[in-house]
Amino acid sequence: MRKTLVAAAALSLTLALAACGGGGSDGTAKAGDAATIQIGSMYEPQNLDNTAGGGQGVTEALNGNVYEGLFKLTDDGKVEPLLAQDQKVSDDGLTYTFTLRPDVEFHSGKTLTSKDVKASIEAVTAESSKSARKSSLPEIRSIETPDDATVVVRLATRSISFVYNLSYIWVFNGDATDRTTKADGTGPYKLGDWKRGSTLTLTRNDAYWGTKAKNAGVVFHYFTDATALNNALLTNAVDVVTSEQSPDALSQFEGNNAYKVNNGQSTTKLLLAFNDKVAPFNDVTVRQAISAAIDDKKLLTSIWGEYGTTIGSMVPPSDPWYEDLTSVNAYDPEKAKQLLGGKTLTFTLDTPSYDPHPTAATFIKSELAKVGVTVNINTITADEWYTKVYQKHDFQATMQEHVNDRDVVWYGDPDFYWGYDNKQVTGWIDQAEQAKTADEQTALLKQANRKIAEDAASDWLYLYPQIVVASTKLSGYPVNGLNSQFYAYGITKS
Amino acid sequence: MTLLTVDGLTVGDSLVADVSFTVTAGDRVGLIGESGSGKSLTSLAILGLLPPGLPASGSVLLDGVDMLHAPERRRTRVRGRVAAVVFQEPLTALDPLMRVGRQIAEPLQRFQRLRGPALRDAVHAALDDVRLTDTSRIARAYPHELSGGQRQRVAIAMALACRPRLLVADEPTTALDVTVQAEILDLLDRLVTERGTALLFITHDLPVAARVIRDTHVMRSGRIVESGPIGSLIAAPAHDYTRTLVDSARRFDAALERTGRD
Amino acid sequence: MIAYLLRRTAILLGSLVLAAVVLFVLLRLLPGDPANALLGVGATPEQIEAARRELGTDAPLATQFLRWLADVATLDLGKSLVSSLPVGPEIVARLPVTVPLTLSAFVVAVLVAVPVGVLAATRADRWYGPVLNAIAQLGIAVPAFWVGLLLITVFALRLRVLPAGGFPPDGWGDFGAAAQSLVLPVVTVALVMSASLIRYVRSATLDVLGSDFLRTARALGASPAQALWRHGLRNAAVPVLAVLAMELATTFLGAVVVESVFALPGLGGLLTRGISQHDYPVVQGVMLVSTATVLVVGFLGDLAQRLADPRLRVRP
Amino acid sequence: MSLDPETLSPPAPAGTAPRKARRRLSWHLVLGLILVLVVAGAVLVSYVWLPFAPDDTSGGRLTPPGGDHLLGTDKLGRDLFTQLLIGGRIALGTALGAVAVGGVLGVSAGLLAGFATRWLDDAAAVVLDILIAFPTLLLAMLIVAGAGASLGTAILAIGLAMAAIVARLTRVLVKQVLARDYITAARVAGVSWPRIVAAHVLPNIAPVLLVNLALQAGLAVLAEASLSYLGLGTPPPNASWGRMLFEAQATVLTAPAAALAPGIALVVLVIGMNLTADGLRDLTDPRRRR
Repeated sequence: MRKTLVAAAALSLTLALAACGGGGSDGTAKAGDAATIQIGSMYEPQNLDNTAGGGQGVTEALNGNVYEGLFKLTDDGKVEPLLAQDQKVSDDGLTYTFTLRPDVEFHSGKTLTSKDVKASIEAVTAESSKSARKSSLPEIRSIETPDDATVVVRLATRSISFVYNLSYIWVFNGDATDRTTKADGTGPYKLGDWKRGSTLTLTRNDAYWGTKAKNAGVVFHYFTDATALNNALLTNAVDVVTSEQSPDALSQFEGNNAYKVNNGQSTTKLLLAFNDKVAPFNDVTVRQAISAAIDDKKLLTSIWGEYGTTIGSMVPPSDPWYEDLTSVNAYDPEKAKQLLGGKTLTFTLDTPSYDPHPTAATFIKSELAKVGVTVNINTITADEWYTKVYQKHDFQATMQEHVNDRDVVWYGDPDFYWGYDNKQVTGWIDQAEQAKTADEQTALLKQANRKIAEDAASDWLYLYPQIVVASTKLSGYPVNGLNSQFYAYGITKS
Repeated sequence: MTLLTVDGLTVGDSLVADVSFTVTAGDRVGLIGESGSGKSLTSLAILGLLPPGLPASGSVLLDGVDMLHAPERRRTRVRGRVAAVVFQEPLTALDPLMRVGRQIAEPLQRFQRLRGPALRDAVHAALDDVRLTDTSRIARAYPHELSGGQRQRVAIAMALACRPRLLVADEPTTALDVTVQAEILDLLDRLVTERGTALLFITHDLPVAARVIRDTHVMRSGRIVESGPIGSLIAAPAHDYTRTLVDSARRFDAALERTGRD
Repeated sequence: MIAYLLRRTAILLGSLVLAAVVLFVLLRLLPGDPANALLGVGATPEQIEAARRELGTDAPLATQFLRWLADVATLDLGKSLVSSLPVGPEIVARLPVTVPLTLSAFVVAVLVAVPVGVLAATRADRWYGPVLNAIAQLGIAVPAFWVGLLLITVFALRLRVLPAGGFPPDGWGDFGAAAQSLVLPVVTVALVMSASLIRYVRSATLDVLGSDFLRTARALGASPAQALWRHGLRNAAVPVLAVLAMELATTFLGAVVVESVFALPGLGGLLTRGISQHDYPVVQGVMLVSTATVLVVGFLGDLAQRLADPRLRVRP
Repeated sequence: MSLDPETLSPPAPAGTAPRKARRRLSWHLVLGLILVLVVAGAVLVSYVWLPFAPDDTSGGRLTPPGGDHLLGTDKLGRDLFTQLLIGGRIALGTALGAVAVGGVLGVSAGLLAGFATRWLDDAAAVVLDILIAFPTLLLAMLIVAGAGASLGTAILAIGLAMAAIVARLTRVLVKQVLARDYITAARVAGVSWPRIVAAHVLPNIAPVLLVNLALQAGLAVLAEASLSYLGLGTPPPNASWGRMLFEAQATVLTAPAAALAPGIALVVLVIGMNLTADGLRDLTDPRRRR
C-alpha cells in the first residue's frame, strides 16, 4: 500500500517534470528553411581535424558542410569541381594547374587564396599527419602559388587518382591555429557548439558563395549504442539516422508510415582474410574450397536480413571497375569437399571482439564443420588485431571490415597483412595508376580484380548495406554516404 | 490500594508460568531468582513491553489497565506515570547519543510540562536528589563519559522524575562494583521512603534483596516457588531452591568473615 | 577533534597519493602499447618510436610517474591519445551530466529508503513489512542497466512520455529538456540504490528497536513513535552514515553504467569510450577524478559520523 | 579454559524472540538454496543435454517464442533457451571463479594485515581502504582496459576487486579474535602462530566470511553482467546473460521474451545467492534478526 503510494508519487513527479519540460527545444515546430534538422549518428568526431585523427565522424559532420575541397565526390560517386573552377594537366600527367573560384570567403570573413590551398594539402602530407589519405596520395614534388587564384602541383609519378584524392582534402584557412576544436571553412554551414559526447551543431552560412543551405542548421546527436539511436528516432528526438548499425531494429521502422528506410550503397566490405603466405592458405585450392564452403548470402541474411549485397570481390559497385564476381568460387559445399580432397583441416580464426565479427565467426565455424574443416575462434581486441595481425602478420585467418572505396589496390602490395603476392596483379595495379585515361585504368583494375577473386586471395563475405532511416517529413538527404560523408545542406523538413 | 495485580501470567511456552502476585501502594516487594528464571520477562510484562511475537496470557493489571491486552495508547499512558523502571545495565539503558541532562529532561517535560529555566532547574534538582554533585557538568555529559554508578544514579533520576507510584528496579546493582552497589541500594531505599513509592525489586542476590524489601517471591523456571516476608524466608526457607539460595549466601558471608573483611 | 581532523586529513592526502600510485602502476602493468592507440592502422615502426618519445612512454617508469604526478598537481591530466585534446576540460565538460545525475539519484534513493527502511523494520509484524523487505531484496538483485532498458521500453517507447535518451544540445541552458532527459536515468539509479539502502536502514532500525535505551524510553512513558523519533532514528543514523559514503560511490558507479543505457554525455560514456579505444590518459583521468571523489566523500562520511556519535569524538 | 566457538558469541540479549526468528531464517536459506540449485541444476543439465547445439543456426532468423524454440531464436537462428542455459554456465563460473580468487587472496591478505601491528597495521588499513575506494566495477573496467575483454579477465578483475573487501573484513575479524583472552592464554602457553591461526582464528572467522562470500558471489554475477553489457566482459559468441540483454534491447518491442528471460534468470540467481547469505548469517549469528 505504502509502496504503491510511493510509486504513484514518483510517477506523478516524473510526469510533472515531463510536462514542465515539454515544448522546450522542439525543432519540429518549424518547417521549411527555418527548420533545424536533428541528425542521429554513431560516429562522434574524436576531434575536428581530419589530419589529426578526427575519424570518420568528422568527415560525416564537416565534409562538404563546413569544409570544402577543390573537388567534390557526389553522393553517386562522381568527382566534380568545387573550389577549383578549372584544372589543366600537363601532357606527361605530372603537373596540375588549378584555378580557384573567385570571391570565396571563409566563415571568418577572410577571402580564399591559393596559399590556403597549399597549406591544406601540406597538412595532409605532413610527417605528423594522421590522415588516412596520406598513403594514397602520390609523391608531391612541389606546390606553387604563382598568384592568389592559381595553384600548381607537380607530382613525381603519374597518378590517375590524384583529382579523386583531392576531393578528400579540405581547404581550411591557412592562418587558423586550432583546427581540433574550431573550424574555419568555406562551406554552407558554420560550426556552432560542439558538446563532446553529445551533440555538434552547424548553423547556416548566410554568406555562402553557392546555393545556400535549405535548412537553418543541423544538429548531429551522437550515440554509442545503436539501440539508443533507434529509440531516439522512434521518439522523434532525431529526424534521420545517417547509417543504421542495428539491422535487428529495422523491423520497427519498416512497417511504419512515419519512417522511410533507404537502402543505399556502401563501400564497406566484410572480409574473411587469409594469411596467403602460411599453411594451409598458401595453397590456392584450400582458399577456393573455404570460399565455396561458406554460404555468404545466408550469412548476410542472418546479420542484415534483406539488406546488403554479396559482391564476390573487393570492388564495391560504386567503384568504376566494379563487376559482379559472385559466381567466382560461389557457394558449393560439394565442390569445396572435392577441392579439399578428403583432407581434414584445422585453423585458427583471429576474430575481433566487436560486432559483427564474433557472430560471423560462429557462422563460419558451423559452415566449415560441414565440409570437415575445424575452426578455432580466437577472440582478440582491436589493439591486439593491430599488433598481431596487421603488424606482425602472425595469424592464419582473420576477419576485418575494409571501409574505403577503391581499395582493391592493396592486393598489389605483397607486404600488406594478408600477404597476397602475385607479380602479374601487382604489375596491373601499378600500370593502372599510371594510366592515361580512366578507361585504361578501369580495364586494368577489372582484370586485376578478377584474378584476385579467382585466386580467392581473401573471402569477401558481403558488402554492408548503407541504410539511412529518416522521418517521412524529411527529403533531400544523401542516401549513399560514400566514405561516410553526409551532405546536409539539401535536407528539408515539411 | 492495589497498584499492581499479576494473575496467572504465562509468557512463551513456559518462560513464565502461571505467576500471580500483587503490589499495593508503599509496598516493597522482591522477586528473587537465578538468571533465566523469568523474573525479567515478568517485569517487562508488567510494563507491557514484551518483545513482539512472544505470546502471553493471564492478566497484568497496573492501576486498572490491562498491560497485556490494552491498546498501546492506554498502556503508554500508564508507563512512567504509574510505574517506572530502572534496568540492570545503565550503559545501554541510556541513549548514547544524547546528553544526560536532556534524557532526564524528557520525562520531566512529558509529565510535569516543564519548559525553559524551570526545566533546567528541575533537571539539576533531579540530579541533586540522586546525590550527584557537579550537576551542571553531569547534565552536559554523554553516558559514556560517566562512571557506572553515576549512570545508574542518572537512570534512577530519570525513573523518579516521572513521580511514579511504583518503581520497578530490575537488577539495578548487578552491573556495579560492590561498594557502589551499597550506595545505590541506600539511595533507592531513601528515595522510595521519602516519596512513598512502592518498589518491586528484582534480583538474583538474596542479601541485596534483604537490604531493601520486606516481602518477596522466589522464582524458579518461570514459576513462583515460595512467597513470604524476607526475614522468615531466610530464617526458615520452605522450598529446596530457597534453601540453596540462603545456604550459598551464608557460605559467602562466612568466607568473607574468614578472610577478615566486612 | 582537531587532532583527529589533522590525522584524518593526513590519511586522506596519503590515500590520494597512494591511489594515484595504484592507478598509475595498474595501468602501466597492463599489456598494450599506447602508441598503437595513438597511431592506428598504417603506422611504421619509426612512427611508433617517435610517438613513444612524444608520449614520454620511452622514459623509465619512475620518471614517467613523477612527471605525471607533477602534471596532476597542476591540474593537468594530459592529452587524449585519440583526439589529442586535453583530458581535464573533457572531464569538466561531462560533469554537468554526471554530477546532477548522481546527486539527484542519491537524494531520491535516500528519501525513499529512509522511510521505507524504517517502516520495514517497525512494521515487521504487519504484512507490508516483509513485503517491503522482499521488494528491497528484489531491487538488489536487479542489474541497473536492465531496469533502464525496461523503463525506456515502457515510458519512452510505449507511453511516449519521456525521452529515451540523449541530452539537449544546449545542456542546462534548456533546463526543461535537460531535466526531462534525466528523469528516467535518475529513477533507474535511485531504484537500484534505494534497494540496498533500505536494507541498511532496516537493519540499523531493527538493531535500535531491540536496544535497551529505546526500551527505557518506552518504560518511562514515551509512545513508540516518540521513542523512535527522539532516540531511535539518531542512533540508527550512525551506522547508516557510515555506509552512505560508500553508497554514494556506488551511485556514481550505477550512473556510469546507466549513462550508456541512456546515451548521456557523462563521465561514464567518456570512461567506456576511453577503455574501448585504449585511451590511457582519458581512463587515467576519469579514474583519478572518481577515486579522489570517493576518497573525499569517505572522508566527509567519517567526519559526519564522528559528529553524530559523541562516543567517537574521544579517541579511546 | 573453554575454546568452544559457541562461547565466543555473547548471549542473546533478553527480550529477543529466538524461536520465532529462527523459523523465519531457515525459510530464507531454503528458498535461497532452491533458487541457486535451480540455476545450478539447469547448468549441470546443460552439460549433458541441450535443446539444440550451441552453434546450431537452423532455427531461422529471430523466430518468435513457441514451438521448438521456447524463447525463440537470435538473429543467427540459434536457440535462445540453449543460449540461456549456456549463459548460466558463465554466470555460475564467474561467481565461483571470482569468489575463489577474491576469497583466497582476500583472506590471506586479511590474515597478514590482521596480525600486523602498529604502523604496519595502520598502513594495511589505509591501503585496504584505498583499494575499496575503487568500486568493483571500475577496477574491473580498468583491468579490462588493459588486458582485453574476456571471461577470464572479467573473473580475475572481479575477484581482485572482491579481494580488497574480503581482506578488510578478514582483518577486522582477526583483530577481534586476537583480542580475546584465550588467544593470549594460548600465546602465553607457547602455542605457535600457525597453530593459533589454524585452530582458533580460522574456525572463528569462517562463518562470517562464508556469509560475506555468498553475498559477494551475487555481486560478482551482477558485475560480470554489467561488464558484458558494456562490451567489456565475456566476448560473443559466448552467451553471457549481460551480453544477451545487450543484444535483445534492439528488438525489445518485437521480441520481448529475449529481453526478459536473461534478466529474470539473473535476478533469480542473485536473489538466490543473497537469500542464501542471509540464511547463513542467521544460522551462524542468531542474534541478527532479518
